[in-house]
Amino acid sequence: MTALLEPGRYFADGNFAITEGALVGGCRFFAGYPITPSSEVLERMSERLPKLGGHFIEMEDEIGSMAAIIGASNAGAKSMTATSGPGFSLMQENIGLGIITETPTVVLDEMRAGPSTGIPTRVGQGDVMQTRYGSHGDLAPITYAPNSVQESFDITIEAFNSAEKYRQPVIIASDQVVGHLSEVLEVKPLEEYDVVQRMMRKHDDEKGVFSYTEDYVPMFVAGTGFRGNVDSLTHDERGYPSNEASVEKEMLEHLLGKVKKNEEKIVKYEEFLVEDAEVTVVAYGITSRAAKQAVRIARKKGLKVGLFRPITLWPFPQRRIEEIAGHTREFIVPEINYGQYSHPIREYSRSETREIHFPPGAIPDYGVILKEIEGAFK
Amino acid sequence: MNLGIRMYGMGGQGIITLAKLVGEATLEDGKFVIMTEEYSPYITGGWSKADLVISDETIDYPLPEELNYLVTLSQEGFDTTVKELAPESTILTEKSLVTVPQDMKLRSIEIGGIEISKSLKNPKGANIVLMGAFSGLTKIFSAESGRRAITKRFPKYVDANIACFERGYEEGVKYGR
Amino acid sequence: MLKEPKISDDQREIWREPINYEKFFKPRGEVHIIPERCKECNYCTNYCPKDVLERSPTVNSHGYHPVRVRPGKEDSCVACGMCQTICPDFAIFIREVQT
Amino acid sequence: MTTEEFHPKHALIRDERFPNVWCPGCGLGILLQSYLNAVEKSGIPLDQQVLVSGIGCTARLPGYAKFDSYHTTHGRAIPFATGMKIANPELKVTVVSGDGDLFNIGGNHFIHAARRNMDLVVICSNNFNYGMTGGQHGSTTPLTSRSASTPYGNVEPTFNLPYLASALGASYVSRWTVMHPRQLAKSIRMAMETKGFAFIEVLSPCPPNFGKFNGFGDGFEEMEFYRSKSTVQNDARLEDVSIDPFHGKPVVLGDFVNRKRPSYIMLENELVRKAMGVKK
Repeated sequence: MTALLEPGRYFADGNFAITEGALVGGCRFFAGYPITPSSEVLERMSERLPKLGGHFIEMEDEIGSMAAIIGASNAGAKSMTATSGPGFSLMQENIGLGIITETPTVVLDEMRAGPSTGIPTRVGQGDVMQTRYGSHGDLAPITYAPNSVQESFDITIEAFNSAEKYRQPVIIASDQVVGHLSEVLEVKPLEEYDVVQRMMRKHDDEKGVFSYTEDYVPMFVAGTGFRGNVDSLTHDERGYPSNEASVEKEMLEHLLGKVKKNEEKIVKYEEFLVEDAEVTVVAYGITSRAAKQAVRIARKKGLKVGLFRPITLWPFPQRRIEEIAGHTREFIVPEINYGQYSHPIREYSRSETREIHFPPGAIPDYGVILKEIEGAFK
Repeated sequence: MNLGIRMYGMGGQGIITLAKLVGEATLEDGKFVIMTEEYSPYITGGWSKADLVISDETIDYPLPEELNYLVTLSQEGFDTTVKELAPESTILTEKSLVTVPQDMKLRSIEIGGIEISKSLKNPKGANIVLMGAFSGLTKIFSAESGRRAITKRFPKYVDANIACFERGYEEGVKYGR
Repeated sequence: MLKEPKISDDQREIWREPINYEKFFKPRGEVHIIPERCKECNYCTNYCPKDVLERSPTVNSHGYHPVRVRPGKEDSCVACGMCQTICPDFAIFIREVQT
Repeated sequence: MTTEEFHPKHALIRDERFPNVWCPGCGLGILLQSYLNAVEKSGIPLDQQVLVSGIGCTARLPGYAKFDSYHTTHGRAIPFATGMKIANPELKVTVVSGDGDLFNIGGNHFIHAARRNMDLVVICSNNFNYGMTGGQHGSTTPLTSRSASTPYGNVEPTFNLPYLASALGASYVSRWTVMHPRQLAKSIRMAMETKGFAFIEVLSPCPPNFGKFNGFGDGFEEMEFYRSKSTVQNDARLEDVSIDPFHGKPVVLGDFVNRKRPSYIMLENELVRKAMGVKK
């Protein structure tokens, strides 16, 4: 069997890193539909998966891709798809299917300029709220936003782990720049990576398909003799559909609760000079790298500014933002969109929040962020 | 040290490959490097370009502060980028495709990459000739690292490409300072 | 030359071919009904070749008149199983009994 | 007569969920019966049987069968099943869904699965309308017939499903009605033995909607009408088998296609073995 990526240093791009990270994370099934700028993930998967005894299929569309990876996961394979905005829109319904059927899987949404077809080859960050509220009904999504090639690799492994731990589709909201920029990728020996293996239900388990009293129950997988029913309708613990509001309440509180209760374990962020910051910049993905540059220069000018970078966009790093709001009088949220993540920041910080709207299509100019920082100190 | 390099060409000339090889070789030499790429929506016939930032420290912002080098295989690349170059910059062009104006203030070196690659019976290797020339000229990465990067990337066509690289290197060294 | 009659595979499966008919007993069936499941669609009453079944005058908890064996026809079922195969609600089945 | 709780299919159904949701006279229970009969006869281990459905009345069927069953989203049963089958080729995956689910919203997935010759059994219960939402017209509603959304009669030509499936290269294609439960069961068994894409169209009544709108008193009457128009013709020219019983056209039934073509799973397995460097 051809091995996974050899340990070492690579000059690689984000798409390469995500693909190889997924394979380390245990991905053995990929279904997708080509779309700029994530197509390289699909192409590389088509070459790599068969060598590892995995399976690759190029589906007829993104709707089918999302359905196929949920199907594959229910048949026991760790699965993934990769897309960009237009495809991600098409996947929303079946992301909801993954949520209600508690099926682990990973979805890469490499954000590009929108709306609609937008500029396929250029960056955007306009899907941030779609990763949160895109699928109908209440849900508690887990979304990661890597900002480097190294993090693209590491976070994909973590995304697979989270998918297994919390049994739901996990989204990686990368962007066109991170997907396509090349820089160093250091790969450690395989045994140094924690990979969560799927916990499977035993066929003689007396319990139902789901459990609403435990956060985690091992998953039943087709063909193992469990003979259970998995339903996209609101269902009870046996997996049987129900029209009762009480069952909906029980199920939904479990689906939301398993993420909410483990928020502290899931939430990840990086901070740069935040401790004493009077003004805090909040930025994610490629924008965070421009923001870091701006913060660095502003500090040299004596301005007490810090950078908070959410790595998990969702669940929202609520507790930490509230804490920072204790000593920060103002937040600045630069994004490659017209104001999305700024809303929860404003809501949870209850502080003055400036928005910087970078139009999709280009890497943000850090000078603009710097000017805004300076403005906040005037 | 913080250098900005732009590579520019037409789709199909292997500009992105060239930039990746330069990046890979520079990384081999223990430096930090980041590369962003951009291309027109047309698969062939359009333009493509890559910007590299090379530094001794980790790099946050992926775009160059200023451009110190331009490597171009197209006139368009020359015309659009020349205005953006920092003073004291160096330009490396493909002789047969780019005409450098007489009154050019910046240092510019013309290499006949296409001709050389054809003479070495590797007509697709013009970008590799320029890679060699860039190494010889700037010493930003060593010839050894360049060879290693090529070997890694083209395991099936090592010899033909190394030949191009080395001829390019010889040309570049002539102009080296 | 005599031609063999054309019989398709599925016809073979359905047909009973009585060989030495005299030597065999006529099969007898015992009708089992799960009245709570019956929705009085009448498929079985229409399909029974011996006209054994009819709607009962009583209703089940869903308000349907479940089928029952027509009085006087208790011994008429020949265990063909058609009612069982055609019942959409799994409400009727036949056990063959030895006479 | 005795009343007894244990139906012979007791072990194959989720008894506790009966009576089922279907209307009196609906044919879906008969389809379920036929499926179970086929499963019993097929000899395929019960633990390998998987049922996948989309959304609609038919899509509720897997929930009543005691196998690994998956009720997915509208129109997406085939890609879901495709993922399952590829991830674990040991499974015998059957998609059972309605005409609206498989051919209107899910039409694209159907044509691609058939083209790939994906190793699935796809059973389409065709009742000529959208039953669950109240009997609106769909791509299988016969010309001039009434529905909740064609009050003046339908003007759209219909899909000819066996012709479509056959043109796409399906390995097995047949059509029956729920009034042919034994032929249907046999057909499902043959589909399960098929390597590649097997498609079965099953005509079924919709008593409160399509049936009512078109003057049928109950499900039995509607089915008797189709049956009276039906002819079994295994070698029918599939171009001619579109359904139009209201204008005197016969309803042609039969096992139309049964051919050998390399299946997707077969070819993909070969590809994976080659990529892994496994020698034959």
